[in-house]
Amino acid sequence: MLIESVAALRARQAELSELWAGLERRVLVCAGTGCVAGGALEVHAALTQATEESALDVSLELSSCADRDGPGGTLLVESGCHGFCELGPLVHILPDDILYTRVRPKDAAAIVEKTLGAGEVIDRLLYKDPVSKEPRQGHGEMGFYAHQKRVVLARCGEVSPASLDSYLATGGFCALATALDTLTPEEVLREVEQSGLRGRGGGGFSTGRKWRSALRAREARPDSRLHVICNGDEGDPGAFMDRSIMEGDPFAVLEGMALGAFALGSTRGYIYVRHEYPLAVRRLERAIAVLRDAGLLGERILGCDFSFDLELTRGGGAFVCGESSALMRSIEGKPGEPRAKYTHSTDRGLFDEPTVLNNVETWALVPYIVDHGAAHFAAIGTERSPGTKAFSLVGKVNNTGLVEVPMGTTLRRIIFEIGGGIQKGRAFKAVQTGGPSGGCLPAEKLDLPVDFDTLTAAGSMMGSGGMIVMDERTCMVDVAKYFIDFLMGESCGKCVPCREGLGQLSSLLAQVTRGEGSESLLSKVESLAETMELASLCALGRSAPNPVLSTLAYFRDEYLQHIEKQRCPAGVCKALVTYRITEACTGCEACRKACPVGAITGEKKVLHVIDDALCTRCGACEAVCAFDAVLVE
Amino acid sequence: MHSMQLNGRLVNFEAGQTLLEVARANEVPIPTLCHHPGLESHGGCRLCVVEVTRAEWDGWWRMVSACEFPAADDLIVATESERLSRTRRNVVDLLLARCPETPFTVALGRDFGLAKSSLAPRAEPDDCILCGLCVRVCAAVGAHAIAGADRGVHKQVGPPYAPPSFERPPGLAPAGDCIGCLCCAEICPTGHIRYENNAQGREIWGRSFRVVECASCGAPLGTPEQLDHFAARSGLSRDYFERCDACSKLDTARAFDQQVMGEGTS
Amino acid sequence: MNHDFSELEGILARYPKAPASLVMLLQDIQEAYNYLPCEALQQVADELKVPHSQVFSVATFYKVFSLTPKGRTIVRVCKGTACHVRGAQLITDECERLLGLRPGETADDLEFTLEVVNCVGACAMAPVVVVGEKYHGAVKPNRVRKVLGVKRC
Amino acid sequence: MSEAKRLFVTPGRCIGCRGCEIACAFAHPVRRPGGHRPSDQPGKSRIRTFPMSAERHVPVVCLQCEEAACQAVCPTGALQRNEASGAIEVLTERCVRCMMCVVACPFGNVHDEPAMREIVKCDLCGGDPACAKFCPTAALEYAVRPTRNPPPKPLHSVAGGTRGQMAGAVSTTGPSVR
Repeated sequence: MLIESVAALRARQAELSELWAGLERRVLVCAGTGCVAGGALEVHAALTQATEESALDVSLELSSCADRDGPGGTLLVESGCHGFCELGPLVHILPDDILYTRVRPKDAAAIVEKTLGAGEVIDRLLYKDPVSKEPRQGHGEMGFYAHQKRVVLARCGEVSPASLDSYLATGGFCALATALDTLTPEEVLREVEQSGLRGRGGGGFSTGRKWRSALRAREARPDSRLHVICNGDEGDPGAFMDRSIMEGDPFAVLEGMALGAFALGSTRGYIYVRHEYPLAVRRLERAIAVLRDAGLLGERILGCDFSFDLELTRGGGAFVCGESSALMRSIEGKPGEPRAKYTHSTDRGLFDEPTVLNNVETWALVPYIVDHGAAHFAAIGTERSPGTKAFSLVGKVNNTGLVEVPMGTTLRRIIFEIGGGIQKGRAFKAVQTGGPSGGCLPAEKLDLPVDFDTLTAAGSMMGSGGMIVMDERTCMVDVAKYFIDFLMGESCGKCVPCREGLGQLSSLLAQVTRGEGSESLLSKVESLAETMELASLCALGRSAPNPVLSTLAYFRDEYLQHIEKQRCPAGVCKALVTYRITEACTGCEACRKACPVGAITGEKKVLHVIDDALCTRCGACEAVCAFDAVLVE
Repeated sequence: MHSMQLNGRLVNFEAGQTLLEVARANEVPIPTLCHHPGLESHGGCRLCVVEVTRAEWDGWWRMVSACEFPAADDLIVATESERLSRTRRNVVDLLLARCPETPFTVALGRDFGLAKSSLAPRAEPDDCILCGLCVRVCAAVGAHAIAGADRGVHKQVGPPYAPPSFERPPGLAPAGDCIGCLCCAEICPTGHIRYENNAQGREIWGRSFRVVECASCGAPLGTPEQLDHFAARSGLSRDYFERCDACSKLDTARAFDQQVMGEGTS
Repeated sequence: MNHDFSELEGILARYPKAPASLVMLLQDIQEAYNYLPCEALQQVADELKVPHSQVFSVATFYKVFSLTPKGRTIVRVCKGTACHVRGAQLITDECERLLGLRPGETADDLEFTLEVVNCVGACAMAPVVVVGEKYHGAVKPNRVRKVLGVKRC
Repeated sequence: MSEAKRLFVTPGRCIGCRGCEIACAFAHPVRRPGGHRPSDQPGKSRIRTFPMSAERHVPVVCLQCEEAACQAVCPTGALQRNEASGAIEVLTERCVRCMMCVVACPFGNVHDEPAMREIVKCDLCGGDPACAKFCPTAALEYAVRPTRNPPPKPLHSVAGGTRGQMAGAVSTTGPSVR
């Protein structure tokens, strides 16, 4: 439906907000990648069917709630990621705040009949506190949600990402409307500058300053165009904030880009999404089509003198394309090889023209800033890192998922209060932030506030927001080698230090994991790392040694144990560990059945034995043993 | 006129010059490997790294490739330091591990005080150091016949649709866009690009070429593909390329002679 | 290999005939044919007026592209950090053993391709194996056989 | 510009002594590939005299065309005019020896020198051409205007008309009368 003017948009917003406010109840089935993998779409279908068979007044779209005589009724939709992916599929019922976890299609009938019909809570579907084992009814009772502050994720899990109506009903496009009828481009730009927003993609560069320099570059070259790009090539392993935002609130990303284009006088945008995120691609493509139909993208938006359109490019599976110059090469149809950034892409970027590139989270924050004002945003977080930051909290924590906290929140609070501590009551060892460019921080750094500058000073970095928690069973040498191997596969191969250096670092670290080498090997590692940091062409190579250097700095002893004592304290490095069954074995046969290579022998109720020659150290026996009788040493 | 500090000396430069150009103009040596003054800078070898800073940077500095970094007013550049020597030596060490037997890298290693690499040699070494000169010269000539394939440690250079990445379908000629000009082989510093060139013909990138001879003296001129390409690129008639420079010179002499004779009789 | 290239025309028509369409076009061709047939690459180069060497460069640079046919079922083991610390290597080893394939290899009968991929963004369910379109979370080594749906080999 | 010196060729005065060729060869000694210092060995002469009959000889040397084909086709910008001497010179360090200039010159005045792995052409010896100095009959003169009577025609005007079929095709060449 075409919205022809700003006034018409405001009228529609008012109408939809009223409908939204009048809803009696909202049932949100999480349709993020995690929950969909667990069968969320089937759950949604089953719930739809069950409601149709019931006498309940349930709509599947916000606009159809308007057809009834009075307001009210229940809205049942697939929403974006709720964040608590581990326990999916999730069904959240509002305003009752009942969160059902691990929902199966067969539970649909009970949910409709008991909860929606009779207002009863089904205990067995509730989340159980990992420590007390007590059921928790909803977000309000769960540490995971209670300690978060959701700004950029506010709509993720609250609305249907496919529905422009829901976006409008919850304040969407208010910012663009304000910009178009009351603000000048310069005022929008100044708002972003004053908010102190720093790029959420990793570098933490001031967004306002970036915009300003691109604008100056364009003014210096009047014949050039200015391009805006959204970097949705979230390549950091262990990070999925941007995926969740693109899947859960695609309109916010697009509105942010439109606002940026308005401020910068750009008419052309590109959104680059990695192809490994098919759901994000589909939802964004759909959202773009919907906005074109509504007149919110394209020529003369809302009848105003502002035209902006954008196109979606799928990445081809190259981590290096997260690097801005490589990403631009990729959009131009070339291999993603970076070029030296001695000239900034704000001057010469895409097609050699001034370009502003921000990541998904940064763009999605722009409408919030324009809506609420720079001062409001700057008041959140810390002085030098204002606002909130979304993290993907994963690894060996109890509550894994997507979280958003004000900048300056301590690592401890995120890991222990939101994350619920370490799995199986094991000891915390390290937290890895910043992906392959970041580092591992040990327990003594847990009280550091999380912001751009503090993490960098500690030898890691904010990065895009991946936060991987490691426990005593994680080997830090193995982790360092993991990152080096990852980067070795992702290096573009253009410059010598990165291409050759990663290969050499990998083989040196492999020696350590086999218990070979001596301390001189470590100094060789450090020397190579220095050369890569100083001399590599792009940020990938320059930051590649960080995981090695940070683990060497904080866990050097663990390296030495491998080299000097041929011991992997975490029991991970296969060449240095053996699996043995202790006296605690009850002869239950679980491990014997689990062993994929038949290396375990033993009769029922008799102590089992592992044949070391056959054992592949796959860990299956340890995983299934209920009596902690499998010892890794 | 612009000026900057180079190794503690104030030097002038012209807008648009790179640090390498300024250094060379002032006879300050900087080692290079992948650089060629006639080709676009690549910045791949990182041997030409130098340290740059500014007074207002408050002690902060960075290492940049001189072949790409634009000279700028009031920049403070150092081309020698212990850190730079260490970095350059490590870069050479890495290349020597990549090509342990290649005479070029062995000689380079000696220049940097390395009798042999301190690192593990590549399992199946060849002579390619991936400097990208061949690809850039091929692009400059306008053939675009070769390019990088794959990436990272697996990166290699060659014509498209070539093994070992996959089987070339039967019937598809190798190196289809190659014009046999041999520029890539000429420019290759390590001799990795093998070729044959004699009166009978040329062979490069697995493809054989005929050689066109001068219509009057029979001197070899080049491959038909090469001459076609030159004709297309220069907008000149193809006939034009059937004679060698010596015979063209003779033609010129004859033409002059007739002109002078003609004037004499008129 | 003989192929029906009738679909190719349609794919080529989707994008402007400009070099910037290259990556997108190859994505669509990969999707349609399960690999990038050489004949298609040549046609793309000619249509977009991009050097063949550049098309080949792009086709081999990005990991999503394959120049050889992939299996009917693609098994992707996630090697994201979260999956790694939760034992993805053990899962990979088990997949290799059961399928008799190394990562990146395709079975001779084109039944399976085994890939070890970068983070699929489902880190909370680590370790993750994606078989075809289906995501499997919290995979244990002894469950791999079931996840893959293969018999003992 | 009217006062700039040029190389004038007056074929009618040439006696075919080939002194110019020898002078040129010694003025451009061989530089071994990679060697920085020139050797004593004479290099390839960039000028040649051709006997047309027992009496008539024609020296041919680069015209330093105003819009030179060699310079236009060079992909690396290795051919540049030396504004002081007016000569188009080969900047050897920029040259990739693709041979395009060699075949593009309609007059055969750009040469490959395989022994030196270089492209060579007349550089007017940097502003003091040896050939002119050694020419005993002033068939070659490096001057603002010719010094003897009858005034010989400048080579440039001759060249334009003769190989017209070629020069016509070379839109970038067309040596012009000054």
